Amino acid sequence: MLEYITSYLGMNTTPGQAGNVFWAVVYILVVFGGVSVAVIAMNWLERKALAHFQIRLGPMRVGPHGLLQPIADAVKLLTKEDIIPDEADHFVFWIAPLIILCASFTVYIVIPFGPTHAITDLNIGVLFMLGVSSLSVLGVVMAGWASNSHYPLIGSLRSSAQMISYEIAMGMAVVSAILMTSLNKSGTGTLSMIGIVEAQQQQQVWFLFKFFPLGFVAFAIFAIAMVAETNRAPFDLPEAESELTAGFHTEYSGLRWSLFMLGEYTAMIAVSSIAVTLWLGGWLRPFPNTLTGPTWDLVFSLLPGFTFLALALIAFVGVIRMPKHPYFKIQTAGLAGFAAVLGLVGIVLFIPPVRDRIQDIFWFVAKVAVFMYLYIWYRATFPRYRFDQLMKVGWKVLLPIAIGVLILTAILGVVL
Amino acid sequence: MVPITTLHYLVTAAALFVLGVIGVLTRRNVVIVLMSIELILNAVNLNLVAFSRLWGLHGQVFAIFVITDAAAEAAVGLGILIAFFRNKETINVDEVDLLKW
Amino acid sequence: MTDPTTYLSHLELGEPDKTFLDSNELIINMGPQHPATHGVLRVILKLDGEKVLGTECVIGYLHRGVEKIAENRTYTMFNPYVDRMDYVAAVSNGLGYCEAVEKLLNIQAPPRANYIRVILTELNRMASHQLWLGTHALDIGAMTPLFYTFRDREEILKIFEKYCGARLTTHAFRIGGCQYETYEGFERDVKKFLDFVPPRIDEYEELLTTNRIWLERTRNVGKISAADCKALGVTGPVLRASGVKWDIRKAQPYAAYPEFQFEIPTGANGDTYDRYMVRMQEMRQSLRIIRQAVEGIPEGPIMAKVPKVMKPPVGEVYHSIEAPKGELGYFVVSDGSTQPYRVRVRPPSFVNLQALDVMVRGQLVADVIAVIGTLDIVLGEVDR
Amino acid sequence: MTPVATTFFFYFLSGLTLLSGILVITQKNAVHSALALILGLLAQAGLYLMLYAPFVAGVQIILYAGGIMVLFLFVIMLVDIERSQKEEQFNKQWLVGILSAGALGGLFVLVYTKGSSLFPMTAGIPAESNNTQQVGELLYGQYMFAFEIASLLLLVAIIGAVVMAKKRI
Repeated sequence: MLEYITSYLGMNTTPGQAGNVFWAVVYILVVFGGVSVAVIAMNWLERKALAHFQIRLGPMRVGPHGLLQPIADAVKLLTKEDIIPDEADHFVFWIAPLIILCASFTVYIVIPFGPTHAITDLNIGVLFMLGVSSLSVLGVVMAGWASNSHYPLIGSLRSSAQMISYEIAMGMAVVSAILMTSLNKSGTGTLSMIGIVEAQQQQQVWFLFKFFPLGFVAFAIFAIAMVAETNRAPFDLPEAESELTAGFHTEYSGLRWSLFMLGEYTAMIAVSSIAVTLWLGGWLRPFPNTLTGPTWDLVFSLLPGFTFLALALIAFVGVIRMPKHPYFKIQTAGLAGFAAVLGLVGIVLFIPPVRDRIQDIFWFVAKVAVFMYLYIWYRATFPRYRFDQLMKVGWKVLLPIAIGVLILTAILGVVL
Repeated sequence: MVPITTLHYLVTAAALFVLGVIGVLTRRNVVIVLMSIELILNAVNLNLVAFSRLWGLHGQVFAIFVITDAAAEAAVGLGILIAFFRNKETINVDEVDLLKW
Repeated sequence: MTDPTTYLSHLELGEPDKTFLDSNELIINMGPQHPATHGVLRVILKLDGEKVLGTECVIGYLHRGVEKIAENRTYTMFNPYVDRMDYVAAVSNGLGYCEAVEKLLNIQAPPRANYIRVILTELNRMASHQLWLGTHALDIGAMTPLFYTFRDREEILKIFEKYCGARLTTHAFRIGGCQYETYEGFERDVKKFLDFVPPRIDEYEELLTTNRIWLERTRNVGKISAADCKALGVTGPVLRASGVKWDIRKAQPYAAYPEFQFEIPTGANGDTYDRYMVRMQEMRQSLRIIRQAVEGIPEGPIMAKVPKVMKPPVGEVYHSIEAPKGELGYFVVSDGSTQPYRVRVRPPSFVNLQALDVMVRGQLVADVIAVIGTLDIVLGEVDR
Repeated sequence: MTPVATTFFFYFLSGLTLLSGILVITQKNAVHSALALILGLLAQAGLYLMLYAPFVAGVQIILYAGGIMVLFLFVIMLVDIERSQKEEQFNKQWLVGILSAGALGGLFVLVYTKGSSLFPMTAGIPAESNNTQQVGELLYGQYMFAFEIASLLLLVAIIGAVVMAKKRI
C-alpha cells in the first residue's frame, strides 16, 4: 500500500496518467479545496476592488478590512430558508444548480498547474474542457424553466442563445491556437493541455505573440467570448439586474443561490485557465528567452516568496493604520496574524526545494489572477449590452474575425 | 469476472435501439419522438465505435458523421415542429395528418 | 384556505397566455417591485419574445392626494407639501409654488432673494441631473457612475443643509422671498463647488460619452420626434433633445433669470443619447448661471412685504417654471379665503411618462429600462 | 492511460444508458425526458472513452449534450407543455409497437448469437495517444468527400431550420 503511494513520487507524470488512484484523489481534493478558497478570496477581492473603483470602502465590518465577510455571507446563505416555489418543477429546480456546479468543477480535471501538477492529462483536453464547460448552459436553462416564472424563463432563453453563440467564436479561436501547436518538425499538433504548453516551450514563444498579431487577435476573441460564456458584465444579460430582476436565478434563495454563485466564479477561473494555457504559456515563467541564465532563474524563482512578503507588508501597513481604539483590538490582532501567516508563507517559499516545486503553480495562478482582475475591471467600467447587440457582436464580428484568423494562421503555418 | 468484450457493447446498443424504436412507435409527443430517434442514432454510434475497436478507426469517423446528421436532423425537425405548433397549436403526432396547412 | 384566485375573479383579468411563440404574446408585469422602475411604477408589457408590442403604465402607488391637501391648508402651510412631490428637486417645486402664490398676491420678491433662489434652484438642477445620470447608467448596466455622481451630489446637499437645515425636502423658500439670509461662507462654499465640479463632470463623460457599449445602448433608442413631443405635451430635456429650443427660463423668464446669460442645449435625433448629452450640457450651463449669480449677488432685503394672514384676491393664476424634468406648472385658484380653493399641479414627470409607449413600441425589453431611465421620472411627482 | 475497474464501469455506464433510455420514453414531461437523454448521452460518452475513442466522446459531449440537447430544451420551452402533459401520452398502437420492437430485439439477439464467431471478441487495443490525429487523417483523407457532403448537409439544415421557424417568409 505504502509502496503504491510512494511509487508515484518517482514518476514524472500526472497521477491520472500514472493510473495512481490514491494520488489522483489527493489531487482532486487539493484542487477542489484550492478552487473553493480561490472563489472565496475572489468574492472578497471583487467586492473590495469594485468598491475602490467606485470610491467606497466595501466590506469593513466583519474582520479586519472585511476579510471574514465571505465566511459570514456563506453562513448567512446556508442558514437561510430554502424556498422552492409551489408551482416550480421540484426535481429540476433542485438539480439545476448542481449541474452548473458539477460542470464548472469537472473542468479542473485537465487544467495543468504545472508540468505534472494536473489531475490527469487527456489527449482531448481542450475538447473536454470546452464540452464540459458548455454543459453549464443546461443548468441555466433548467433553472429558468423550472422556476415557472416569466423573468427566469426569459433569462434562461437569453443565456442559452448567448452561450451557444459565443461558444462558436470561442471554438474557432481555440482551433487557431491548436493549429499553432502543430508547427514543429513532425507537423503533429496536440489537444492535450500539457502538450499545448510544452509546444509553446518548444517553439520558444507564447502563442499570444506567435504570428503577431494573429495570436493576439485569437486571444482577444477568446477573452471576449469567455466573458460572455460566464455571464459576466458587460454580457450579463441572463441575470441583468435592472431588466430581469435576477434572470434565471430570480426564484432561488439561500443555499441554492449560493451554489449558482459558486458555479459562476468557478467557471470564471476555469475559462481563464484555458486562456492562460492556450495563449499565455500556462505555467511557464515570463521572459524565458531574453532574461536567461542562472541568475535570472534564481531571481524568477524568488518572486513567489517576494510576492507573499509584499502582501504581508501591505497587511502589516494595514495593522499600523488600524484605529487605536480598544474596540479594534481583536481586529488588529487578527490582521497582524494574517500578515504573519502571509510572511511565513513567503519565507517558506524561499526554501530551495519548495521554491522549485511551487514556481510553476505560482506563475499559472498569477496569470489567472490577472484575468480575474480584468473581470472586475470590466464590471466596473462597462454598461450592459442589449440582447440583439450581443448577438450581433457574437455572430457578425467575433465569428468572422475568428475564422479569418484561423485561415491566416493555417496559411502562415504552411508557408513559414 | 467476465472480461468485457465487444459483444457486451453490441448488446447494450441493441437494447438502446429497441428502446428508441418503442419510443418512436408509441409516444404521441413529437419532441419525445425526436428524442427517441436520437436514442436510435446513439445506439448505432455505439455499435460503430465498438466495431472500430476491431477494424480500425473507420467506425469512429462514421460515428462523427452520424452525429453531424443528428444535428441536422434535430435542427430541421424542431424547425418543422415550431412551424407546426404555430399553425395547429399542438405537438401531437396523431394530429399531424395533413400534407399541407 | 381560500383560493387566492377567487378574489381576482371579479376583476375579469384575462388568463395570460402561457406560451410565447410569436402567435401568442407574453404579458409581463414590470414593477411595482422592480429594481429599474425608479420606485413604484408598474408597466404592463406586451411582448413578442423580447420585442415590445405595447405598454400600459399603472400609476398611483404613491398617491397621497397632495392637491386635495392644499384645499385644507393655508397658503403658507401648504408650502412644505410641494417638496414631497419631486423629492429629488424639492427646491424647484418650492420655487414654482412660491412664485405662483406671489403672482396671485401681486407681490415681488426682492432681487437678493431672487438671486438666492436662482443659485439654489440651479444647484438643485445639478443634483437632480446627477441622480438621474447615476440611476440611468445603473439601469443600463454601468455601476460606477452612480457612486461618482452621488459623491458630488453630496456637496450640493451639504450646501442645502447648511442653508436651511434639510438635505432633501428643503422648504428653502417662503412666499415673498426667502426666510433665511445666506449663512456665513455661503458664497465661498458655492464657489468652491463651482471649481471642483467641472472636472467631475468630465469624469462622468469619460466613462460614458464615448463608450461603445453606451453608444450602442442609447443611440436610436427611444426615439421621439419633435411633433410627437409637442402632441404629448412633453417638456424639458426630452423635448429639447428632439430639437425644440424651448426653455421656460428663456421663454417666460422668472426669478432672476433674465439677468443671466446661458445657452439652451438641444439635440437633433431625440434619442436616448441626445437626451443624455442635453442633460450633461445643462449641468455645465447650470454652473455658468450659478457663477454669474454668485458673483453678482446684490445686497438688500430677502423678504418682500407680505401680509401675516394671506388672503389673495379672488382669481386664478397659472405659473410655470423650468424644473429639472420639464415644465412644472402650478394652477392656483383663490376664493378670497386663507386657503386655496384649488391647486392643480402640472408635473413634468407625469406628462413625460405618457411618451413611454410611443418611445418603446417595437423596441426590446432592455430599451424599456433605458427609456424609463432617460425620461427621468420621479414617482412621487407622477402620483402626487 | 489504462482504464481502471473496466467491468464495473462498463456495467455502471451501460446501465445508466439503458435506464436513461427507459426514462426518455416513459416520462410524461418532455423536459424530464430531455434530462434523462442528457444523462444517457454523457454515460455513452463514458462508454466511448472505454472503447478508446476519446475524440468521439468529446464530440458527443460538445455537440450532443451541449448543443443538440440545448436546442431540444429551447424548443420544449417554446411549445406549450402544460397542455400536452394532460393529454394521453401513448397512442393506441402501443401494444403493437412494443411487440414489433421486441421482435426486433429478438432478431438482434439471434444475429449476435449466430454471428458472434464472425468477429474476434477481444481486439488489439488501438493506441489512444494519437487517436484524434488518426481520426483527423481519415476525415480529411479517405472521407474527404463525405466530409464535404456533411458540411453541405449542415448548410441545408441551417437554411431549412431558418425558413421553417421564420414567422413570415
